[in-house]
Amino acid sequence: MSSFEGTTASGFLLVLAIVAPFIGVLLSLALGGRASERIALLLMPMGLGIAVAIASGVWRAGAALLYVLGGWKPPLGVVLRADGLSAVMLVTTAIVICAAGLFARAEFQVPRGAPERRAPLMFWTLLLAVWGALNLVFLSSDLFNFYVALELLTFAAVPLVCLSGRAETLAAALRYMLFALLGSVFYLLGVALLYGAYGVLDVGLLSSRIRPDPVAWVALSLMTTGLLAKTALFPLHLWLPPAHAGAPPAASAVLSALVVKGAFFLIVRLWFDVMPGLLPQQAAQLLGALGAAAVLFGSVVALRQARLKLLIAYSTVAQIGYLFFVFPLVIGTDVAHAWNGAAWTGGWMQLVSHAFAKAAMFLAAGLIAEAAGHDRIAELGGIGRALPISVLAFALGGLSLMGVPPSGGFVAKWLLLTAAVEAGQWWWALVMLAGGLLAGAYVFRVLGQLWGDASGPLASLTKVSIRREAIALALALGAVSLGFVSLEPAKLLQIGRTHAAEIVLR
Amino acid sequence: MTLALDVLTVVAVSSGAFFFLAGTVGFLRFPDSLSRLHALTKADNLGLGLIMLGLLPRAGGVGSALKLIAVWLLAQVAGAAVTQLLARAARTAGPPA
Amino acid sequence: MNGAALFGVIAAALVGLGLYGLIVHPQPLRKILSFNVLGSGVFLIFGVVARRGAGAGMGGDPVPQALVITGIVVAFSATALAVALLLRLFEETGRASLRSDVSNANDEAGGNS
Amino acid sequence: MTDALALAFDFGLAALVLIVATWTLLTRETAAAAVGFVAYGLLLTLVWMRLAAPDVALTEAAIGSGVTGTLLLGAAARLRPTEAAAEAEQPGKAMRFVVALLCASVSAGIAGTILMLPDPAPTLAAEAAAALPETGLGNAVTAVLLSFRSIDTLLETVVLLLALLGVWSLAPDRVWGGRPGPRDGAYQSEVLTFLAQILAPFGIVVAMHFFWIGADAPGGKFQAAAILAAMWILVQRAGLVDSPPVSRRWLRLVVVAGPVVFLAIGFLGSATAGAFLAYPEGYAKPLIVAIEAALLPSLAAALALLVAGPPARTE
Repeated sequence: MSSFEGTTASGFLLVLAIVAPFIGVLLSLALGGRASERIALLLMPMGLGIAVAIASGVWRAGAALLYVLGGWKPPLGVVLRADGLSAVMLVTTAIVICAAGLFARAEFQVPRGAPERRAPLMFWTLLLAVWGALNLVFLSSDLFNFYVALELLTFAAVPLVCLSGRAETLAAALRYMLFALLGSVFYLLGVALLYGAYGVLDVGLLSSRIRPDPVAWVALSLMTTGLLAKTALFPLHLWLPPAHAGAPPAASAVLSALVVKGAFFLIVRLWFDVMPGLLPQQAAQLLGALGAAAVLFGSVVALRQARLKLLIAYSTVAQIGYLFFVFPLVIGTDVAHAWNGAAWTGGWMQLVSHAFAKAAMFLAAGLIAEAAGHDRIAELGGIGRALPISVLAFALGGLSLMGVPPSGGFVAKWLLLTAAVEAGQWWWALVMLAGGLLAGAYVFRVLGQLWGDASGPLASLTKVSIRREAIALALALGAVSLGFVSLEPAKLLQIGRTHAAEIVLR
Repeated sequence: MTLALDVLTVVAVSSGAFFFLAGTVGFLRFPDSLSRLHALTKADNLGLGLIMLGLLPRAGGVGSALKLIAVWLLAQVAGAAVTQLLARAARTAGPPA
Repeated sequence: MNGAALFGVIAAALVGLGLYGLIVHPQPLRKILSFNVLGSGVFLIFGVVARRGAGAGMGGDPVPQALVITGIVVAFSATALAVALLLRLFEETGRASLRSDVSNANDEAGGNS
Repeated sequence: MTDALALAFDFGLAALVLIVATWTLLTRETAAAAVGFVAYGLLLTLVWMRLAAPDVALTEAAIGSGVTGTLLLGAAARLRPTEAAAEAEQPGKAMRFVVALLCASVSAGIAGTILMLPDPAPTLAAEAAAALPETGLGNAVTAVLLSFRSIDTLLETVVLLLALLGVWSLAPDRVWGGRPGPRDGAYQSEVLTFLAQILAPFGIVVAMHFFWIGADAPGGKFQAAAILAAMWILVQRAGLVDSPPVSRRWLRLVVVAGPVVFLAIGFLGSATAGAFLAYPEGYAKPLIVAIEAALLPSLAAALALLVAGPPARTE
């Protein structure tokens, strides 16, 4: 057996982060019934603990954690690698999943002695599957293993969309499935070409061998196109709003806050890890332009939505757009400051704060819809008086999306704005300001209605538990409080990037 | 001896291929489902048998030869059964438009 | 031109054919079928890459060949899930179309679960 | 075969593949297209043989063409009433032309890229050959799947299970826990029964053969599982047995047993061989065979259940 010096101390945590949720999936399927909820609730604190342990391991080591699977090093084998980005994503994911899980208990509880029901079994099992798949995306460093992770994510996410079985959610799920499949097959096509040209699949090995030749360009363009479809960047966003709006609230929160970011994370891996510094400015500008179009288009369409959940879903389309400003701005900055610059930190701050804010908003919207029996904005007048906590959670999440201080969204957008001005790419700054105004418009349009006068009798509202409202509020407060923390922990984002930075400098 | 076996292979495989060709032509040219099935099954069974026969001397061992014979038998059984089913379906559905 | 290069060109053509079917066919089942053709084209590219890497007494590089086996199983799983979704959609609505559901989602009583 | 003859054969095969693929995509009726797809899959099997990949050829024939074909044919039959309505949605000629142009340029770009790949090609064949003795296996593809990159295979079995969960999740609530597929004997006919009775035992023997030789020769659990699944589908369609209700505990255990054993042996590796999914020295082959043996029934059941579809009737 080959030597193991590649594996770092506490590297086994990486294996656990991936395998634990899938063990949960297997047990949940085997035992069924009440067990599925218990297994999920048991794994939630464990998974959170593992994520935090990995993050603190990365922080203390100041370097990436590695685990060589099966003792076979690349190129033949596969390694798991946790750098600062992985750590941030793991913790964010764990928090959102735990919140969504606790929130969903009311909807997917199985009473003692009752026969197994379909929806709870599926929800708990698939929630764990989404978690495992996301952790694999964040921890793998092998191009084909990424493909398997993407497929796991698709197969776990699609059934969540149509858990209710209503016809329109089935159509949405099918369309999501087709987009996702097309996306992964394009990604796989790129993998085939890269392997054909360089004979390795490991990200680290590939980055040391890859050259800016036509094969690499074609492969990376194909892979990026596929991943853009999965992350729903304009104009490949068509599948997202009906899919995210039709799922149960807890599932919508996970899909919108986390799942679409899995594909974005891989695009970052491709352009900043596999081929660091070689993204041409024109291509980066194109990605940024698509992001800008997404910001404007998503916000305008969100403004016109009649239903609350669709509005939130379109806002996801817009907020994903901001993430793509990272490409032109990081490429545009002075290479020595690529990883500690405002653009890099701002981009990840946007991702994390949007995850919390969007999850909070979907959960709050779920409670509002549950109480009112529908989510037609025009008929929700005055519901703010019946559900003050939920509406507050929605409002705080909305403030973060708008980028109003103090909030994580504000810090994120401020950093991106600064980076745009510094880089002399003022046009992104204009788009961001416009996007902020539009977000303000759609958030206040809803809030004006919810806090306004009652359009109908409020007595007919179904009661919702304060505990669930508190979960939504806690997530929203999380998004806001990101605006108060110092940027010191943001140094985590630089860990494990030295290798990449050297190549940028070359 | 080898020459004789080579000749057997060439002759048997060629005539097997010819029957396949004939069956396919029949399939394409005959007017309705039942006669098309008739053309296919007869010619293909014979064609496959002949090809199997031609390949037997080249099997290079009893095991491989048995496998060849098994392939032929399986194709016979499956072909016959599927043709039955198809014919029945064609008769209930009536002639195609 | 050798065999591997020839099948490489064929694989590229299959990718284009599958993509065309996926975009043009309105029936979801035809889209699923086209996706399978597209996928098989991608797998063939792996096969060509493997064949080009023949050596060390092997007819092809075993790594991409193994990846294809994984890929075929995944593609089958995807087909099964997509077909099941489609059949359920058909049972619910009597239609098998992706069109006009956007307006549906907007118009239908905005009920939540 | 001489080189020229081989190339001529390849050209013929390639042309046939393209013709059948085009026909499959363009033909009017979906059922006909599904039949075309099966034929296309069989031709691909030959291509895989020509690319010296017999393991893939077997997988393609069994799963890519066979089981997928069954699925598509069944769906096409069910969806026949929707054909006419769907055809009206076909985009116009100009649009199709634009799309065709786009796809042709994608193809041309990819083909050009493939022809530009470096010569001599980079390969891991030498590394795999050097590491092969450590696994005790004779088939390098099996070594990649179950030793070098076993994480992919482990997770792929989870993919299959998730697909199954996804399919089951589509059951209407009132029949949850029930049996998949149409009622007993919906397809019954004495011919089919006869075929099932003859073919099933034979198929099981063939599957076991493929499974057993997989460690050293082309074959393995996926191919064997697909044949077993096919036999199960045949026997069930013939009405000889009914598909089991999905709430049955034994069924759930059969489905998860394979991945569970795989994981357990993986953790055994981290305890005894220094890494998750590593095998203790000298025990690689028996452990790999154990994993494959555990996976075989799980995979076969998952494949058959995926074809059977979501629960459709109560017990």
